[in-house]
Amino acid sequence: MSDFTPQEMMVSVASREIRDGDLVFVGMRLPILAYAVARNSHAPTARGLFEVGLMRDQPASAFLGTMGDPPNVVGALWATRMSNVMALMTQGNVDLGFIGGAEVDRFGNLNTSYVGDPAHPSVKLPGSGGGADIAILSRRWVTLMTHEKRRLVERVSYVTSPGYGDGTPGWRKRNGLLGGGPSAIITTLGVFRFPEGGGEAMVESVHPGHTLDEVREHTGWDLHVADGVSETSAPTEAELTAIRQFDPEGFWTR
Amino acid sequence: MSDFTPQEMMVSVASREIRDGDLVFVGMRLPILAYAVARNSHAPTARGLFEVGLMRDQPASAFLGTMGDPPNVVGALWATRMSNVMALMTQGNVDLGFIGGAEVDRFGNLNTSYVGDPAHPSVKLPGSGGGADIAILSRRWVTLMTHEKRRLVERVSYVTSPGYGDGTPGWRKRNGLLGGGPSAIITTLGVFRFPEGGGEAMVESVHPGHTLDEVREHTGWDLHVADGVSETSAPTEAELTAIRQFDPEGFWTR
Amino acid sequence: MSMAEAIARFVPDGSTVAMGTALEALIPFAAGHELIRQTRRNLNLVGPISDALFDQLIGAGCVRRVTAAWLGNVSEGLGHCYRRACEQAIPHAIEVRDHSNFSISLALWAAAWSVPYLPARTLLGSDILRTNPDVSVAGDLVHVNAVRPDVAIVHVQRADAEGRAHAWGPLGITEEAGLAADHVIVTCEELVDSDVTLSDPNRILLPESKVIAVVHEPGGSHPSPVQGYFKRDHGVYRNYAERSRSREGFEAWLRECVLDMPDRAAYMERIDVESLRIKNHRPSEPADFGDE
Amino acid sequence: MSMAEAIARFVPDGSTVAMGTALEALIPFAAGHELIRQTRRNLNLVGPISDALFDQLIGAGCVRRVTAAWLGNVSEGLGHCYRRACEQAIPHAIEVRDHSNFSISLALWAAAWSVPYLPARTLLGSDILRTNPDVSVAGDLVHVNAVRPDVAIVHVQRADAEGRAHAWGPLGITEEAGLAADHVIVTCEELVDSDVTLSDPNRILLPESKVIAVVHEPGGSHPSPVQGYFKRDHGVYRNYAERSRSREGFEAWLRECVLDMPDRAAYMERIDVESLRIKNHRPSEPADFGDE
Repeated sequence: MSDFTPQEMMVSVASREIRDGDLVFVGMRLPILAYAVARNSHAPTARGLFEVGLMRDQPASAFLGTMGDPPNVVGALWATRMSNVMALMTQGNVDLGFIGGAEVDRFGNLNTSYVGDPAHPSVKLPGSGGGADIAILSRRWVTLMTHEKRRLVERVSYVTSPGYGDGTPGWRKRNGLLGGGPSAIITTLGVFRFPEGGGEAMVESVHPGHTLDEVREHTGWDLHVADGVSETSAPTEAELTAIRQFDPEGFWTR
Repeated sequence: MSDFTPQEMMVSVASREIRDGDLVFVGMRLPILAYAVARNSHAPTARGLFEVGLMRDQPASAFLGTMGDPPNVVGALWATRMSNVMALMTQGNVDLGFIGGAEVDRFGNLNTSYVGDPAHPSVKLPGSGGGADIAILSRRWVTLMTHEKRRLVERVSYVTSPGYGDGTPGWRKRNGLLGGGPSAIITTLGVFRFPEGGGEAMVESVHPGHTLDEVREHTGWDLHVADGVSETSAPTEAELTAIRQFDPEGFWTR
Repeated sequence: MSMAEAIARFVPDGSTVAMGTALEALIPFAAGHELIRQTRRNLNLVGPISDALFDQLIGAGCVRRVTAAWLGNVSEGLGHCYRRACEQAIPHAIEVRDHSNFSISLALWAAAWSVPYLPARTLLGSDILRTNPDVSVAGDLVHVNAVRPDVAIVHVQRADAEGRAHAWGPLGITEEAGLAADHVIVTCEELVDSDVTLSDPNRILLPESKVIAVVHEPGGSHPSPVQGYFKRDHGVYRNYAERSRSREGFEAWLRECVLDMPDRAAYMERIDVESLRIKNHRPSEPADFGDE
Repeated sequence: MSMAEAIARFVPDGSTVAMGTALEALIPFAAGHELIRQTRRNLNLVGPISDALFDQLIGAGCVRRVTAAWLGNVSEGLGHCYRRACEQAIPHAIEVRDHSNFSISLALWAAAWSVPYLPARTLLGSDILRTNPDVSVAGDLVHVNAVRPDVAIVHVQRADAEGRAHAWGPLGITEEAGLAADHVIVTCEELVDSDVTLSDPNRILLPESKVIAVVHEPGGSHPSPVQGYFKRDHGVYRNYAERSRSREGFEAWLRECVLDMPDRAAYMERIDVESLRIKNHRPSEPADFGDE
């Protein structure tokens, strides 16, 4: 088995979250690579949706620094307005969304807005972008994050993109959220999975070369571990080949 | 002075309602001819807006059976969605609108929906189309109608497109209507004008060859006549030439 | 897919169907006539204005409800079948949900964005508020309830087999109707290779994920016009207005022009296509989608 | 009209300005840099996401309020000037009205249609409802208040002198921003004859009645990409991220890349334009607008 970087591990795990036929709301960076990997392996009929206002089937043929880069428009199935793309998501047409986060808590709530008091933040983060929309409206979603104690926290100080709120059963339904909520948190150390219907993230697998203790040490909440927690299957040669084809200089994965 | 038809008289009067620089919400039939006449004479910088989703400056170069006919698209300044055209009208960008009507009352309310009980109408008329939108949102509007007692009625049985409602001062403002309301009713016999700020239609002029008694006889309400009611100035040669250029076979004007 | 198959599979009795969304152009008459031939019943027709097509479907007994801003014959006036249905319940009574052009557009945008209503500045002071339960006053705004078609049927200039449609000229409420609808049936003048449609993704009308059928149906919108392809056949509208004035006249027209026609090809054989075909071509200036 | 004149005449201090409405592409950097050179103050910047431009305007002290969904550097991460302004009031404090991408779009559609708000299915459960007074919960809906820009500045591929702009590629929230704005300033790669723009009225972005200025500014959106014209200059974003990390670094960058530049032409002379220029042309298939 060849070497791979933590980012490559995350991309291959993320690609496995994509099911064939899914309409995927693709974020930037690692998810765009995960989409490319999935399309080239187990999800040949998946389609991607981009908040700039694009639908695609084939991944772009050249490296993308952003979803608005010209190669992402060539071969697009639809170039339109953001509000039209969002319309599809409100209708439950988006099967899977990817959201990047700065902070996540055990109920899958994401903070990408403020660390500390929003009136006097210690850190001003960029904000929601389409994150809140995806978190609220897509059928299921996944977030990718570097595994650090300051990122995986007991409760986020500001909920930009809601997961399962306070974790009580039916929180999303009670608050009128149409989408299903987060299904997994993919980190540099392992994978957390949320139970059907929501609740608290449980450790599902630990990436090769890492241990459950390591995960526990770098997680800001009391870990719950799924029965039969396993080792994450390493990226396959095919996955690595695809990743390196779409990120030849390792812009995102080194 | 050459002969002219009642429709040609109406078109030339309607064209004089268009001021240079106006953005005109152009209806079908006679108004489309009025717009062409005005553009070719006193309103060379007027622009026309069509609910199909078009903006034009020059009138179409060929006869139009409908505003959706291909010649109306050639040279268009904007081909878009109806909701975008309506957006401009909600913002007060439309100076003048034209609305056809089956029935009008002395307060300028139009009925193009039902004669008799809407649940069991004696006549089902086609409906609003964009009429209600123009009546409510354009800065001022004009309606053109064959002058018959059954059309110019004391009160319309159904208000499709509101004028000045019950005629009480401030009715439009009280009911939240953004636009200014009707400024004139142009018929086959004469012209009714509404006072600034609204109220009841007054006879402003009678077309050549017709009399005030004739107008009174064919109007369903007690006529109020403006001081110094005059004879409508007949279509000029230039106006008739333009009309006949745009309606060569008299499809609308014979 | 053939028109007969598309209508049979995707437009059952009782469907809410949006048609004629580009107003006077690109009206899917061929699809409407196939609905008549298949004796579809209890349809809820949704559109802005309908230039003759809805009148024909009402006369043929396919319609239970009309949700529209205007229904008649644009160049000729009243819709005689519409009148008979509303005034004399011939062939049977129908329900009318009156809208304005703006309010029907907003009703579809509401459905597209999955909200129960959109607020609007139109219809204030109109009796439409009194007779249509789908619109109501709230202060100085009107709430326009969402209208969600089961299917939108759109005729376009060209499309590929995957459902990517290119339409041009004014589009009225076509985009919101397609986005609001659960599914879209595309009928087209030309069936083209995807190289053509994907060369201009900005002109692709709707997401292929909404499109369940693509029907290659040249002349499928006659007598309505198609920019770049066909002029409007004014005479046919006039003739229809005259013949539909009486119920008997309408039924003779229906038999002759719809029921006795096995399909659109047979219908088109009776049309003087050459006199309607647009011959002066005005190609748009290409846009450069180059990326590297 | 020159950029300097357009900005001087139509974007006074205190203006609410929409920019970057196509997200990562077609960002009007040249217009933004001219705002900085003219020391514009107290702007309310409106946009979906801003890839570096808003960060630059904040660092230069032009901004009082930001109404946006995301503000940073898309390929590099955080916006350092934005952080300094929010965390340390450097160069001064700014007000932030957080939105999501969907909610800022709806806020502009509300303004375009002259309604006080639009209902939406997004933001539910998000603390954005707590910190942004322009959005509020109403049952299981959110009311998104209208946001009306005084001016929207859009960079496009080509436009004519009358203000008819052709833009292509994904357009984000450009259409609603332009329709909501009182006025639109168009900056373009190519100034073309109206025969070009009118050959394709469906591609005309906004009504000319909204457009108050057309500025011919080749490279006016560098380092952001322009479909068919320029690739994205990733290195410039990375360099800006590094230099803007410290206030001193930002100020040196500002002097060198903006203040010491008399105009865009001078700026473009320092760019390796040839390495960014798109050379593989992919013309769209023309649409036939023939009418007779």
